[in-house]
Amino acid sequence: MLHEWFYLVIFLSIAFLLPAAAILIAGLLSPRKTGKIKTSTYECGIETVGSSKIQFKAQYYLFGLIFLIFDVETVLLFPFAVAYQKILLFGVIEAVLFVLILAAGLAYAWRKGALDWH
Amino acid sequence: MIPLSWFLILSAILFIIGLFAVITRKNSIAILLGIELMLNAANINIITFWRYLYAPSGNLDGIILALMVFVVAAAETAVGLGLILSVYRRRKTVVADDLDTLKG
Amino acid sequence: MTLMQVIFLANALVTIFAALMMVTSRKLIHAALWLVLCLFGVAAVFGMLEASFITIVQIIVYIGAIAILILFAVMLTQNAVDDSYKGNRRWLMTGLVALLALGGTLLALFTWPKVASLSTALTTAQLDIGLIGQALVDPQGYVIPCEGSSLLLIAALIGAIYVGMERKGEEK
Amino acid sequence: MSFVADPVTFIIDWLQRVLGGWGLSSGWVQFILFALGAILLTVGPMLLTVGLIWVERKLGGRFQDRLGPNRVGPWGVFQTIADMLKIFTKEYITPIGADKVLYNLAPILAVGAVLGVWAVIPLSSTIFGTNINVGVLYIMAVGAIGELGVILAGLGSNNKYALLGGFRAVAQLISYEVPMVLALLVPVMLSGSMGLNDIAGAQKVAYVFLVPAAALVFFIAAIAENGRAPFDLMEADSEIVAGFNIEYSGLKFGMFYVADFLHAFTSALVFSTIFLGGWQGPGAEQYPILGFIYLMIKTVIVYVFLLGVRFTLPRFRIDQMMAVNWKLLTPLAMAAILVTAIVDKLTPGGFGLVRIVALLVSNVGLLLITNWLVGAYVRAHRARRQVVSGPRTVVVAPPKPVSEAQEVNA
Repeated sequence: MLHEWFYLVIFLSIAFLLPAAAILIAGLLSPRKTGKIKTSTYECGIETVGSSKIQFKAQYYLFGLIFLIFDVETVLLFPFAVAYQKILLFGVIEAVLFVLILAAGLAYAWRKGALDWH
Repeated sequence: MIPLSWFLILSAILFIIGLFAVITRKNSIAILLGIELMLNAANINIITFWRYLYAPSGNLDGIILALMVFVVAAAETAVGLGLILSVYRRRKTVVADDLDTLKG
Repeated sequence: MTLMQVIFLANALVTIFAALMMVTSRKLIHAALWLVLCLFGVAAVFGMLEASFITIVQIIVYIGAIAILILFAVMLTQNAVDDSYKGNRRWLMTGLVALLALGGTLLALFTWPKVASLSTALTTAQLDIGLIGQALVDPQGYVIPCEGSSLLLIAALIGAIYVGMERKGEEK
Repeated sequence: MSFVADPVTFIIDWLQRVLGGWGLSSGWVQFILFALGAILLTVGPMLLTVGLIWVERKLGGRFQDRLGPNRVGPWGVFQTIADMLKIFTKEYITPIGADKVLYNLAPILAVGAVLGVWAVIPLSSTIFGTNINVGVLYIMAVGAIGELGVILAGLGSNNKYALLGGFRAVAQLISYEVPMVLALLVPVMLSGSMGLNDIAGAQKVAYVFLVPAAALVFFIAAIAENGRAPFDLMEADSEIVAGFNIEYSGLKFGMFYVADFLHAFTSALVFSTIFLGGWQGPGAEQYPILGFIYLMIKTVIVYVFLLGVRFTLPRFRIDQMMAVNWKLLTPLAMAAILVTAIVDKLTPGGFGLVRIVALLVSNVGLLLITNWLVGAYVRAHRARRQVVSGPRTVVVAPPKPVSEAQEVNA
């Protein structure tokens, strides 16, 4: 069991080191002539207006929230899906109930208008 | 193999750091971060005891309890951040100390 | 000092360093990102404990969902004042209390007889995720917490939406 | 196993014997083989991306009735290599106030996340990176790391548009991860395991024919997760300059480019592994190299179809895109789970005709009902808007004396 995860650790470390090495090599090859104008933040060529901190609307939080709840729900459903072939109809009804309860949550969000992007 | 006590020491240290964060930070989102850390430390403990004492006998209490900790942590973060945002919208502050209107 | 123990110690150091940086970093965005690194460390600890399902759930739920939600919230409230822990006069006293608590826990730890036990290897049959699935749905097993958690999730969803949505009459 | 039938396992056994002969301990031999396999499975896709970029630009040209790159080399084959050399020597311009750590970490996370998926894909019945029993969830976890890369790009580059673009992109990515994960539940249910090898192995009949509803939801969500075609709000030029990668230049921008193209091919690979039976095919067990060829054929077909969608469909507005996800794909994915769970339990097991027909009919029925519901919703929506903007009859008032006119304007 552990050697599979050991392979993943090696694989992910190489997967992250490869682009890093490429960027480093490109860093050596590329010229380095920075200038005040060149490194100013790019805003379609005109001077930046106002500070870089802008006010976000609350819908970002709402979408993140609904994603979180449904992510946790799906993760709880995966063990059921793996054991699906060995479960009787009674167990399936329980999982269907689990999904329906959270479908009611989605219906509430839809009804309250939390799903619209203003 | 790794003796059991090492995992417990690690989770104790993480829990204490989380506790330290909750007490000293003023920003309520940072307090939430501290709570997340404490929940993680508890989760390490649960899985450690499951693995060392109950896994060979095929008992699954630890895994289910860890899953419940995930569910509770997700629900707590969702509602906690919702409250912080609505407080921020009305009071324009996130610092926990300013919210003292209930004080006598 | 076998290979596993070396890996565990390295991972523990990274996790504790990330947790400390999370507590002491001034900007909140950095605190959130140090927490993400700490969560990766904890996921690696679960991996070492051969709880493969919990490792993956930790990465998906904590790093994939909760950390992103926290980053969203940090961005939504970034115009508020950035706090720092130094200004807080309770800093020193809580530090002492924390160290005392840590010492107490470790002391209790070592006087407990079962602590020094070593782990026995798990057979692949025991690691099958299907067992968890059957347990979650089996009435003699854990049906109550499973259905209970769906109720908890829907309550959290409805509550957070109700609280989080902007009311019509509110000033922007 | 002879060399012809299964070259990779043959080489692995040969290497094992050679390294064993040199007196290395078995742990080190295992480590070296793992490292070699990992290097092959990461460098390979990176080089593959060079070809993918050329194929995509050439096919794009064909779809839009133009030539596509044809200057550098025959049919423009070396165009991508020329681009690569150019971008390797471009200067890195780091904006002032950019957070060094986040700014530089973002492209690495973006590419690393896409490469991570290749670790669990079973290229043939015997060649695969690793066979962890949580393969499907691992793909979701690596997708989450990719989203983290997008957020870091937005946060790190201290630019208002990058920040806004980054967060809009992440809002899209996390929204489309919900139907994707829900749709992945169905093949796991049918095959009884989360490991991609077992899913590919269990598909005597490709799951596309058993559960087309889940396959459709997964395909659409994969396109959106990749930020392509109708869902490419991320680098939509008309929306926010260039999305989160405004401030990037040189190879850092090139890395986002590579991640984008490789992600398209990887999504096609995952789709064909889970829904088209991966390496399954006549004679795939005896000759694993045949399995690899079957997998590549299926992936190229899905990839060309993905490009077809990309070059023909116009772009969604962001609120339409969110509406499609939350009001169409997520309910459809949930319905697909419920229908498959109940229908599969009522019909006898195995790949009997009854079970296949029952599942197929139920899923196609589900798709028809959804199609009808969407039509009804759109008609109702359009009817409501029609009333508001209907042709108003303008009453021409007789010319009023001056005093009354001022009063009207007051």
